[in-house]
Formats: sequence, structure tokens, C-alpha cells
Amino acid sequence: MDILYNIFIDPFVQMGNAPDFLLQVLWSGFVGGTLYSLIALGFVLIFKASGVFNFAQGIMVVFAALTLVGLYNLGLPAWLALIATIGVMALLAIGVERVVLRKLVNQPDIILFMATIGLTYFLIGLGESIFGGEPKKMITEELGLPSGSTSFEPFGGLVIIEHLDVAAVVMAIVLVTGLAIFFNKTRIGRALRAVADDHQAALSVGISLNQIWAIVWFAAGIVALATGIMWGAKSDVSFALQIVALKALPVLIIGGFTSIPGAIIGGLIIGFGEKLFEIYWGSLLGSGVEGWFAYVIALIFLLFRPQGLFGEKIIERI
Amino acid sequence: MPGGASQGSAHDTFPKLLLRNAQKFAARAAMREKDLGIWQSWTWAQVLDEGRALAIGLKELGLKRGDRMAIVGDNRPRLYWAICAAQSLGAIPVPVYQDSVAEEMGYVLEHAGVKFAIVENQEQVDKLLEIRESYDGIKHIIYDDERGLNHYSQAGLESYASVQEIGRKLLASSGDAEKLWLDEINKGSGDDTAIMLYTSGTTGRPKGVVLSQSACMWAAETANQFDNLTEKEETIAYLPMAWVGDHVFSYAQSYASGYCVNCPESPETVIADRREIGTTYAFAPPRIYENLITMTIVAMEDASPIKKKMFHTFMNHARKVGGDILDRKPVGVLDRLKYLLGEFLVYGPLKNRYGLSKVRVAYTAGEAIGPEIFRFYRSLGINLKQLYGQTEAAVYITGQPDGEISAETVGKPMGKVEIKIADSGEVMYRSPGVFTEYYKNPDSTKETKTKDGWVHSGDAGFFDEHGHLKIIDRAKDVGKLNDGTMFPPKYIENKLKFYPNIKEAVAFGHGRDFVTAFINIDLTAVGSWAERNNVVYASYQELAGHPEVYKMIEAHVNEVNRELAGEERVAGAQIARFLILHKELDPDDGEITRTAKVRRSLINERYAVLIDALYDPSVKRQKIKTEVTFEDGRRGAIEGNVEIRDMKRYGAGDVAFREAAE
Amino acid sequence: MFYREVGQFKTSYKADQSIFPILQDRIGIAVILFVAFAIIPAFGSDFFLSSIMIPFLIFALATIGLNILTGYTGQLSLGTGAFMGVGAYACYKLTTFFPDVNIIIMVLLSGFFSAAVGMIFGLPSLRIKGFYLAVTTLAAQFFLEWCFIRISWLYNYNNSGAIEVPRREGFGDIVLAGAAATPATRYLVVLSIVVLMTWIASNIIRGRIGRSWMMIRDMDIAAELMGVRPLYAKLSAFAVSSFYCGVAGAMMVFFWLGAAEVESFDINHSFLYLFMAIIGGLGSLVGSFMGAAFIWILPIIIRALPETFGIDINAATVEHINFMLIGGMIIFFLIVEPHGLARLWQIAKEKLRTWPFPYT
Amino acid sequence: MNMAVAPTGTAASKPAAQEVLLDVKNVSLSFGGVQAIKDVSFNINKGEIRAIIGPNGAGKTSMLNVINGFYHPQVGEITFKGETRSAMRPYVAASQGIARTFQNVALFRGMSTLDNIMSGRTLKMHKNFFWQMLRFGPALDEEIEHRHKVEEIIDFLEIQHIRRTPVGRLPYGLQKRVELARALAMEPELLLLDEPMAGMNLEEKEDMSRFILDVNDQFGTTIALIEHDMGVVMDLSTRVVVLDHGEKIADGTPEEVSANQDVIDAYLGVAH
Repeated sequence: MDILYNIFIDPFVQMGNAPDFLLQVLWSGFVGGTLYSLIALGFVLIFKASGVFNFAQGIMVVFAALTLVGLYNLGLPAWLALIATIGVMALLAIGVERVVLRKLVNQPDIILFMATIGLTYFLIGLGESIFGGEPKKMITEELGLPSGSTSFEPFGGLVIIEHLDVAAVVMAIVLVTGLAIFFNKTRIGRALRAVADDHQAALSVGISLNQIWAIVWFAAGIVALATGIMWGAKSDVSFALQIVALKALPVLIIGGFTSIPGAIIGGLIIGFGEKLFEIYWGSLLGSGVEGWFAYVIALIFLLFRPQGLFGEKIIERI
Repeated sequence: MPGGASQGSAHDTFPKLLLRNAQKFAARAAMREKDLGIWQSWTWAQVLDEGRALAIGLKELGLKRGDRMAIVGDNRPRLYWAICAAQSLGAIPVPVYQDSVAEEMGYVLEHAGVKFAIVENQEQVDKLLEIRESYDGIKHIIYDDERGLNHYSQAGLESYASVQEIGRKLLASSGDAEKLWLDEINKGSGDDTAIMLYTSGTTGRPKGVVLSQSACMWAAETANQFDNLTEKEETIAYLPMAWVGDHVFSYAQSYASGYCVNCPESPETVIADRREIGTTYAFAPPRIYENLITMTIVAMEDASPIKKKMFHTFMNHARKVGGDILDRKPVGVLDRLKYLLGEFLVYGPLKNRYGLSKVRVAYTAGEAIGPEIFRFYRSLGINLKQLYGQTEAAVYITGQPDGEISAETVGKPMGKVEIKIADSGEVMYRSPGVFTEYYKNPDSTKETKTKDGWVHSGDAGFFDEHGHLKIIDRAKDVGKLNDGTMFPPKYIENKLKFYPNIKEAVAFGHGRDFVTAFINIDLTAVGSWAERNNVVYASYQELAGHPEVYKMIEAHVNEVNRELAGEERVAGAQIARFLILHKELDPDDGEITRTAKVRRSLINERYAVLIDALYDPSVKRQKIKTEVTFEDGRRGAIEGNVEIRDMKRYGAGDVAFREAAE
Repeated sequence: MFYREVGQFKTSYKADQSIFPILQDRIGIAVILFVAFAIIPAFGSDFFLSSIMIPFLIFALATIGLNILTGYTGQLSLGTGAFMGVGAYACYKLTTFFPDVNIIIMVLLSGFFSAAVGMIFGLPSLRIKGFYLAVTTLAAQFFLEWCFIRISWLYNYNNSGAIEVPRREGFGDIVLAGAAATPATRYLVVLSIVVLMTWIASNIIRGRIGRSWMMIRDMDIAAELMGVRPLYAKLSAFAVSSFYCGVAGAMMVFFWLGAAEVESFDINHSFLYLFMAIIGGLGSLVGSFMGAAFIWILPIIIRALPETFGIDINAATVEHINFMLIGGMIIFFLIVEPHGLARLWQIAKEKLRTWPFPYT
Repeated sequence: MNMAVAPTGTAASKPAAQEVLLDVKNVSLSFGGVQAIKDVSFNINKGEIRAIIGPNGAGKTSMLNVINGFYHPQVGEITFKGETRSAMRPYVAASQGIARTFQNVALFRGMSTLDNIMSGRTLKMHKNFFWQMLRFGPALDEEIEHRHKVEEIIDFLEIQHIRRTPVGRLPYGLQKRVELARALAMEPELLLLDEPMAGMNLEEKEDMSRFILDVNDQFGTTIALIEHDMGVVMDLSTRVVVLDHGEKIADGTPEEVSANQDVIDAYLGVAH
């Protein structure tokens, strides 16, 4: 009976007893979810346009952040380092398109997927060779990101909101809005959507598939940079981030692989869910459940709704 | 009486040999067949069991001594057993070419008076049923492969298995079925007819060559002794069963020595099947050896440069010393080492691909083989030999003993064969293997076989200084020059055609003072030569008339003349003048047949201008206009101005000098 | 060049379907086995045995396990490391409970535990495929990693959080596991198990079950219409695959590392096995060995090369270069030869068989 | 050759009283609002060759998919060998004796011809995992026994020369033949052929027609085929059912059907 109590009753009692703490937990879940959403967004961009499931999105986040810090440490001013990093991400996108994607066109999805795992390893090796393996500090102040915090005292308790977190959320909103405009209002954006729908059709309206791939990888690179900055600001910039970034996979399973709103909502679900679960249920299992919570949720989704919340049902034909 | 060889022997017929083998080699494989993906095998004991069941079944169906039984199909073990089953009852098997059309086959079956037919499959059954509409002598048609035949309800149609079933039931039920069968076998003797083989003569209807048990037995024993063949040999049966060679190689010799005969899965898979089996005793007409070489050359063209270089280096080395090594002649140590390396890198793998790695003796016969081709195989270490044979002789007339190999001759008389050359130049032979008669054709028999047993071979030939027979032409084609010198056109033409650059040649000389020739270049060979040597040409005609080409062909003709000079009987038939035709002899124009045989009369008429020019020593060039049919059927004319070359003729001394110099 | 196939004919389906139908291959495999069982243990240095051969063999077995699932059944798995961990921890617990039972038996038994875990995580494969499935295996990876850390019962409440291999004897008093076991002994044990299990794998693959896996891989709809029950085929693949991984994991700890914590089974290792399978060749047992050798021995060579030329490069740099090389090789192989080294070997063999011709 | 594969004895003698092997009753099928099949009923007699024809999009392939359990109709029922069902898994259909080939060859591309055909024997093989693992004793005997059957089919369809070739390397016509071989290896009672001659040249079509007739004749296999080539349909089939826009518009002998005005209209594209 104790177990049932601990699982079904006690956590909610705790929430009720300390609503301020619950709010704090929810906020941190929200911020975490935002970051998951951002990484997932990078995946979705590439998946939508090229059908490639880009396993390397995580390492791109790390790589972008490291490049930024590395360039700054070389003596470049922060703004110049930022622009240069964007340039590096563009080069990376072009490189990937030339060296990998173009050669693997028409291969089964799973082959492309494995190629991105290879790319991940390559970028890890490259990144470590250039920047070294040790964690680095993100140049938060130099980029003009806010620091400090604001406290509230609801329900007679204390909730602290870091300004940086607020900035992260704002940046995420800006990025998503920007991308939405890009996809819906610009010529290239519409072309990208055409590609996602039908490669042949896209070719027939005169869009080069190669260009489009380079562009989406570049866009994903920028999203990666943004994510890297925010995440790097919250913790250090290290290769461990790459593993955390894999959580975008369950996010996508929940949200659907082709849906931008799905990526955002999926990210938030995971963000909220894993924080709440860690805080209120984790102790039952010995804590550290954050590591797998997202995946198990995804597993459950896969069993009951494989297409995700927003994905389309696939009808198999023979 | 022919067949004294095995008289008095307990094993004077093949069914008796089967009984012997079933004891002596009981557990040894007698036959294999690639079927359903693997080599299904039968030991001699099993062959006896199968053959006995079939024979007793056939007997029950009414097959009697002296009856003729047709055998129609690809090389299949069951069809070979049928031969023995028929022989065991004293009936006469008549194998028929399986690809002949119903009408041709009908003639043979009716002529032979066939009562039973054992056939391979539905295709042959259909043919036999069609034949039966006009010839109702066929009482029973027995088929091996039952596929597609379950709805056939015609009278006398039985499956092979069901006939065997009848036999097996009798064997099981009545105690004396087997004894009765053995009695039948014992009644047989060497004088019995073993088989009737229909030869497709060049003219007229096929003739049925009757061979006795003793003739076949003699042939089998002679050949087995000649090459020391034992029960350990493996051969592959892929040539038509109606051909005397297959009957002797795949049946008679196998029964006599106990060796294993393997049937390929299908005609298309012979090479692969031969490779799997690893035949030790092989036979093939020259065409097959030629095809293997062509395949090799074509394949090596696509090889990497290093491999190509390696291949050519070692092939050149093999040409130099390979033949000598095979003939156990002295060869330097370094050359031997290089040959060993070549064996590992090239010769061994090549033989492996050909499926000839294990061959002890391989034969070619039937037609002249190009000396280059012949030497190619010998230089690889394959003991390829030539023999000369005929259906009327139960194959063997002459063969090359080990160590006495030559590309030009067909060897020495085998065993008890006697040979004499008639005044006309025709080869005549006498042996225990000669045929009894042409079935129901006493006139032809009398024409071919003299009272004292000599057989007219129909081939012209002579013995060289080593006592080896050399066949030069069909006797009736051999002509005479005005001075009485023998003129064998085909012999000369073949010598020319062995050069890859020469596609076709026509020699003239009968009733003339000297020999002349038309030559057709081979566009593929000469074309690629031209490409390599930067010779530019716009048309066949231009290439044919090119001075460089003339020079090259002249060298070939010169070489042929030298060879001819070395051969006493034909030395006078050297080519005095030749020309290269401005157009290809073309079946569309009727100049050659579809099977590439020259139509002499038509050529004599069409190219009379050129022939006259050849025999007018003052003419060095001659204009000619010929009608041609283009590929699309339109007709037109080609004009040419053809150059005529005079050739040097050699005396016997020149040749001796040359040989000494080499 | 070496192949002389003349005279090698089959008179039965049994001979036709044997593992090595060609005589020269049988000779080749006999030579390899002789070298592996006699020459290497007799002449190999301790370093060579412990640091090259033993891990190579264990990785090869793990790769075979992954290949059964990914190469033969077409179900991508990113959780190989974790399934190996299950085997390792299971073996540790088993030998703790039954210290007197021969450790080799325990190693093999531990495979059943990983097989059971594998089947549970394989259940979603009935509804999903491709990288969707990859995500569920990732779930297994992270969940199991967490278990290895949090469930201290698994490592006997050791303070270090690691398992340490106790001394185990067998076959009389030969020390098989623990610090006192000689490299040669451990090598021979590993080799025997790997050879046996490779043989079994080849048997399964060539039989009905292996075919049903490949049917699912090549065209699952057609497979089902031919009477293959996807449930059985996929779950059996997960079970067998995980069994192999489990045994490999147990061997890794007991015959190679001597002690292990969760890092030995983390996701990076899972990737490594996937790379071995890809570079070696998906759907090939020979390839599993080639891939394992390639990925394991390449870094050793990279480390050794600068030394032999007297260049001083620090270990970290070597590690980074190694990462780049492996990543690059993966992409290279996927582009140039998606069937990996095994296909290259197959092509070479075909060339040797048709030698001197460039083709048949 | 003894064809031991024949599942139903002497099929050749056509039974006097027609025995219905498969009965399709009032079947309707739709996908998300799109009606693929509308209230179609027809039957297939034992031992006959039944053609299903119709213009593109008429629902022919969907019909086959319903018969072998890949699609589950919303309405209607199917009786096979006297057993009625409306929904079942495809492997159950396979185990009841329904085999099929596909419009776009669905071979197992990673396997050789031999293995592809062996895969058709899956349902007939029962030796357990333990024996499979050792490939020894019973498992080996079983494997060899089935290899023998498969070889007979290889022989029957004359594909000996491609036995060891990976199917991916085969030309299209041969792939179709291997697919037929694979279906035959199941020793089906009902064989569904989805456009067996699509994309073939004349000679290949003739070969395939001969094989289909031989299969029907030799093994007594009941065959339902979809085919566009009307000449082939007329030559091969006993009865023809015509579908158009998911509805049955005619059913009868080839002669009856080809004289039917609705059929002519459907093929000429007259709007109804």
C-alpha cells in the first residue's frame, strides 16, 4: 500500500503543500522544454526538406557553440565571432551536402541516418582536435545576454526566474516565428516545402535539390548555434551536450517528425514531464530518471500512436 | 569375319559387361546426371538394377530379339540404360538425332522399322505421335520425363518408370523372370548387331550403319588400351547420342573399362558441369576448342593492364616451352621454373576455368583443327591429341600415340587397323571394327566396302615420313593439275584459313597448270590490325586493296607455300598467284552457304574474269564489276580493280634448309 | 588464383549446402583455426593476447549479435552496449550466487537474461521500423544505463559502483577469470566460445529461422504473406541478437577488463558496434570479424605509427584523429560500398575464383 | 520427373459438379472515405483459372489484398474452403493455402533465387530452434527434404541456371518467374497472380502463360489472376470477373464478358 501511496498520492500532496516550488519546477521544465524544442526544430527542418534523420544535430549544437567560444578566445570581438560562426555553419552545411548527401541520394533512409551518425563522430573528432576536449564557458556577457534574476513570492513562497532563461524563451519564440515566416512567406521557404512534399515536383519547378539541402542544413546550423548559445550559457559548453541533445529524438516521436508545432509541443511535454517526474517521483526510483524518462515516454507513444501527436497516419500499400 | 578380337571371350556383348561391372565395380559410380541441382549418381550395381527392370518390362511389352527400338533425346542416363536393355534382349537400339524435325526423324524410324521408342520428354512424344500418323509400326512410345504428359491417353504411351515397374513386379512375383532375362543375355554373341546409327550424308537420305557387338567391343577395347583408360576416368556425355563418337565414348568404352559417364544439366551448362566433374578423358570437335580460346581472348581484353601483361608474358613462354615440357623433351631449368610460375598464375587457373585441369587425354576430331589452337592447349599442359575416325569404322582408324603429336597429322593406325592409300589418293582401311552393312541398302554397302573387308573412307590422304596419316580433303574434291600433281583445294584453303586475317579462301587448279587462290580478308581481325598500325581505310574494298594488307597476306601465302613444299604429295600444289577479293563472299549473294561452305560453281561463273586473269601471267591488275545484294534487299553493283600477286614457289631443298636453320 | 574447383562436385544436398562447399575454403578455414588455436596462444605476447586478440574476438561476437538484428533482420539497434551490460551484470550476479559453477557456463547462461531484456525492448518493433525503432533501442540504452547505476544490488552494493571479477577456476584448477587468469587461458576460452557461437549463428542464418529474418528485412509485407509471423521473427531476432550481445558483454568483463562500470556499456560503445557492423558489412558473419578487427586495430596502429617514426603525438590527439577517421570511414563505406569489407572480400574471392578472367 | 509437389491429387480431371473454393460475398472496402470496393460478390471454383480484369483503379489489387487478408473489408465476408471470415492476418491466409505474387515484383532482394524459393517453404518447416541451431539431424533432414521440393520447382520453371544468382541481378522477366516459383513452393490451393505478365515481352509472356497453364494442369492449383492483356485473359481463363470503379460490372466466360456492353464501355472510358 505504501508503494501505491507513494506513487499516486504523495507527489500530489507535495505539490499542493508547496505550490511555489511547483511553480519553480514548472518554470525550469518550461525552459528545458524550450531548449529541447529548439534542437528538435533543427531535426525537423532537415527531415522535412530532405527526409534525412539528422543524428548529427546534437553535435552541431556543440560544434557551433565551441566555434563561437573558440573564435572569441582567439581575440575576435563577440559580434564578429558570432558572424564568423554563422559562416562556419554555412560552410559545414555546404560541405555536408557536397560530400555526404549528394553521394547518398536515393539511398534508403536508414543508410542516410547511419551516415549522419558517422558525421557525428567525425565532428566530435574534428571539434576536439581544434578546441580540445575540456568544457568551456559560454561568452554570455559578451554577447549581451542578460544575467541576474528576479524573484517572485507567490503563495508565500519563493520563485526565482533567471533572466537568461527568459532570454532563452524569447529567443526560441523569435526563431520559431522567423522560421514560420520564412517557410510560409518566402520563395525559398515555399520551395523547401515543395521538396518535402515531392522531390520530382520540386525539380520540375526548377529548384535545385542540392541548393535546398545546403540551405536547410544551414538553417539547422543557425538553430544549432542559437541552441548552443543558450544551453552553453546555462551550463558549460562540452561534448556531453551531444548526448543530452539526443533527447530531441523522443521529442520528435511525440510531436511527429514533420511538424514544427509538434516539435515545440513535444519539447515542452518532455521538459515539463521529466522535471516533474524527477522531482516528485524520481526519489522512489533512486533519482537520475531524467536520463531515460523522455525515451520511455516515447516508447509508450510508439506503442500506441506511432505517428506522434501531429504526424500523419501512414497507410501501407502493396 | 570381323570381330575376332573378342571371340571366345565371356564378355563379348555389352549386357554381359554390365553383369561383370555390377560385380567388379559394384559400388563405383557408373553414371551421374546433374539434375535438381546436384549430381545424382548410380553405381554399376544400380545401373544393372535399373536396366534389368527396364529390360524385363520391355520384354513384357513385347520387345523381341531383332526388333528395332528408337532412342530419342538429350544425353540422359535412362536413355543410355535403354541401349543396354534393348541389347540384353537382342533388340537393336537406334539412337536418333533429337533435334531433327518430325519428317526427317520419320524417315529414319520407318526405314529402320522401329517398333519401340524410348524418348526423353513431351516434345519428342509429340514428334513421335505425329510420325505415327504416317508410320504405324511404332507400337510403344516410352517417355522419361512425365511433365505435361498426364493427359495423353494415346495407345502405347507409357512412362519409363511404369515400364520399369512392370519389370520390378515381375522380378518380385515370378522367380524365373531374372533367369529368363539372363538367358536372353547369354544367347547374345559378338555377331549380334549392337546398334544402328544413321549418318547424315552430304547428299541423299541418311544411311543406317549397322555395327556388331564385336565391332563396338573391339573399338572400346582398342581405345581403352591405346590411352590406358581405367575405371577411374570421368567423362562427360554431351554430344548427340545418335553420333557414333558418343556411342563409343559414353557407352562402349565406359562398359569396357568401367569408367563413369556424366550427363550435364542442360546443353547450356556443359562448361560449368565439366568444371564440376573434372573430366579426365575428353572429346570435343575443333569448334569447341576454338570457342574456348575466343572466350579467353575476349575476356582477357577486359582485364587490367597488369593482368593482361602477365597473361601474355606467360602465354608466350608456354608457346615456347610448354609443348616440349608436355612431350618430355629437354628444357632448361630456368624455363622450367618460369613455366612452373606460369602454371600457378595462368595455366593452372585457365585449365581450371575450362574444366580441363584433370584431363589426362583430350581428343579433337571430325575436322581439321588450326595448328595454333592445337598448340595452345598443348602448351598449357593439356594432352590434346587428334584421331581419325568414321561411323563405318566404329570410330577408330588412326590416333596419335603419346609423344608423337603433331598438329598436321591424325596419327598412326590404331590396334588392328590396316590402311592403304588407293591410287586415287583415297584412304582405305580394314579393321575388326568395320560396319556390317548399310541397313537395307546393299548397293551402298557394296560401293563402300570391298569383298575382302576394305572400306573406302572417301577421304584423300597420305602417310608422312614418320608413318603418320595425313588427311587432306574429301577424295571426290581432290583434283589434278595438268602435270598430274594432286590438287586438294580444301586442304590448301584450310591452311590459309588458319590465319586469323583470312576469313575465306577459294583455291583453283583442277585442269590447270598451277594453283591460284582468291582470298577474303577477315574484317574484324584485319580491321583491328589496321587500327593498331594506323592504317586508314574507308571501306572494306579499300582495306582489302591496301598495299600493307597485301604484304601481310602475301606473307601468309608464302608461309603456306613453304608448308606445302615440305609435303611430298602436295608440294606441286603451291600457290602461284593470288588476289584479295574486293568484296566479301556473301550468303546473301549465294556465294557461300549459310553454313559458310563455298559454292564453287557459282564463284567460277561470277568471277570468271578474275580467274582468267589469274591464269594470264601478264595481267597484274584486273577490273571487275559484281552484283551484290545489300542488307536491306536492294541490289547494286560493286566495281573493283583487283591486284594479282605472283608468289615464289619452293623446292624440297628450300624447306630442308629452313628447318635446319630453325 | 588459388581456387581449383575442377572435380569438386556435389552428389547430395547435404554437401551442396555445407558452410564451406569449396575445398580451398575448407583448407583456408582449417589454417585459420589452427593459427588461432595453436600458433597464437603459443607465440603471442601477453599484450597481443590481452589487448588485441581478446577484445577483437569479443567485439566480433557483439557485432555478430548486432548483425543478426540489424544486418539480417533489418531492425536498427543503438542499444548494443546496454544489452551487453545486461549480460555482464547477470553473469556477475550469477557467479556471486553460485561461485562454484564453472564461469563459462555462467557466461553462457547470462545470455538468456539479455535475451529476455532484448525481447521486451523489441516489442515495439512489431509496430514500427527504421529509426523509430532506433529510438526505442535508445530508450533501452538509457534506461538500462540508469539501472546499472541506480540499482546497486547489481554490483553487490560496491562503493565504487563497479563490478570486479572474482577469481574463478574450472576444469580442475585452471584459473579462468580474475586477476590470476593468464592471457592465454582467457584467450582460449574466449576463442572457443566465439567459434562455437559463430558456427551456431551461421547454422541459424542458413535455416528456416534465418531466412524468415531476412524475409522480414527484405520485404516484410511479402514475408507475412508467405506465412512468416512478424511477431515470432522479430522477437526471435531480438532474443538471439541480445543473447549474443549478452554473452559478449559477460566475456568482456570476465575475460578481458576484469572490472567494469557503466561506462563500458554506454551509448558510445553501442555506436562503436554499429560501426563495426557497417564497416564489416551488414548481413555478414565474416564481415563482423572484419569490422571488429578494423575498428579495434586501426586505432592501435594509429597509436603505434607515430612512435615507430619517432614522432611524439599526445594520446588525446590520437583519440581525436581516431574519431574523425572512424566517422569518415563510415561515411566513405556507406557511399562507396554499403555492404562493407565483407563485400570487398566477396568481390576479391570472386576474382580469385575466375582468375585470370576478369569475370565469369 | 515426378512432380511430388502436387497438393491435390488428380486435379486434371475437372470435377463434374463445380466445387466452390472461395466465395466473396458483398465485400466493401474503403480507405478514409475513398471507396475502393463496393459490394462485390463472386466466387472461384476449385481448379479453375479465374481472371479479374478492369481499368486502372478498378480495385483489382485491393480485391486480392482482401482475399489474402492484407486488407480487412468493412462489410462482407469471405469463405475459403468452407470457412467464413471477415478479417484475418495475412500469415493465416498463407497457412490456409493462399499464395500470391505481386504487381511490382516483391522478391527478397538480398537473397539468392534458391533462398527466395526456399522461403516459400517456411510454413512447411517445423523443426525447432534447437535443431536449427545445430543444423544437424532432423533440421538438416528437413532442410534437404525441402531443398528437393524446391529443386523440382526450379526444374519445372526452368530456372536452373540462375539458382545461385542474387535476385536483384536478374532481369525483370526472370524475377517474375522466380516470384511464381516462390509462390508455388508454398503448394497453395489458391494462387493469386497480380499482373504476372506486366512489362514482359511477347516471348516472356508466352512462357509465363505456358507456366500458368502447366501449374493449373499439373498441380491442380486454382488460380486467380489480374491481367491487362486481353489476349492472355481470353486464352488462359475459365471465367472472368470485371471490376470498374470498385464495382462488379460483369462476370462470366471470356466470351460472355467480351461481348458485354458495360465492359466495352468501361474499357473505352464511357462515363456512367
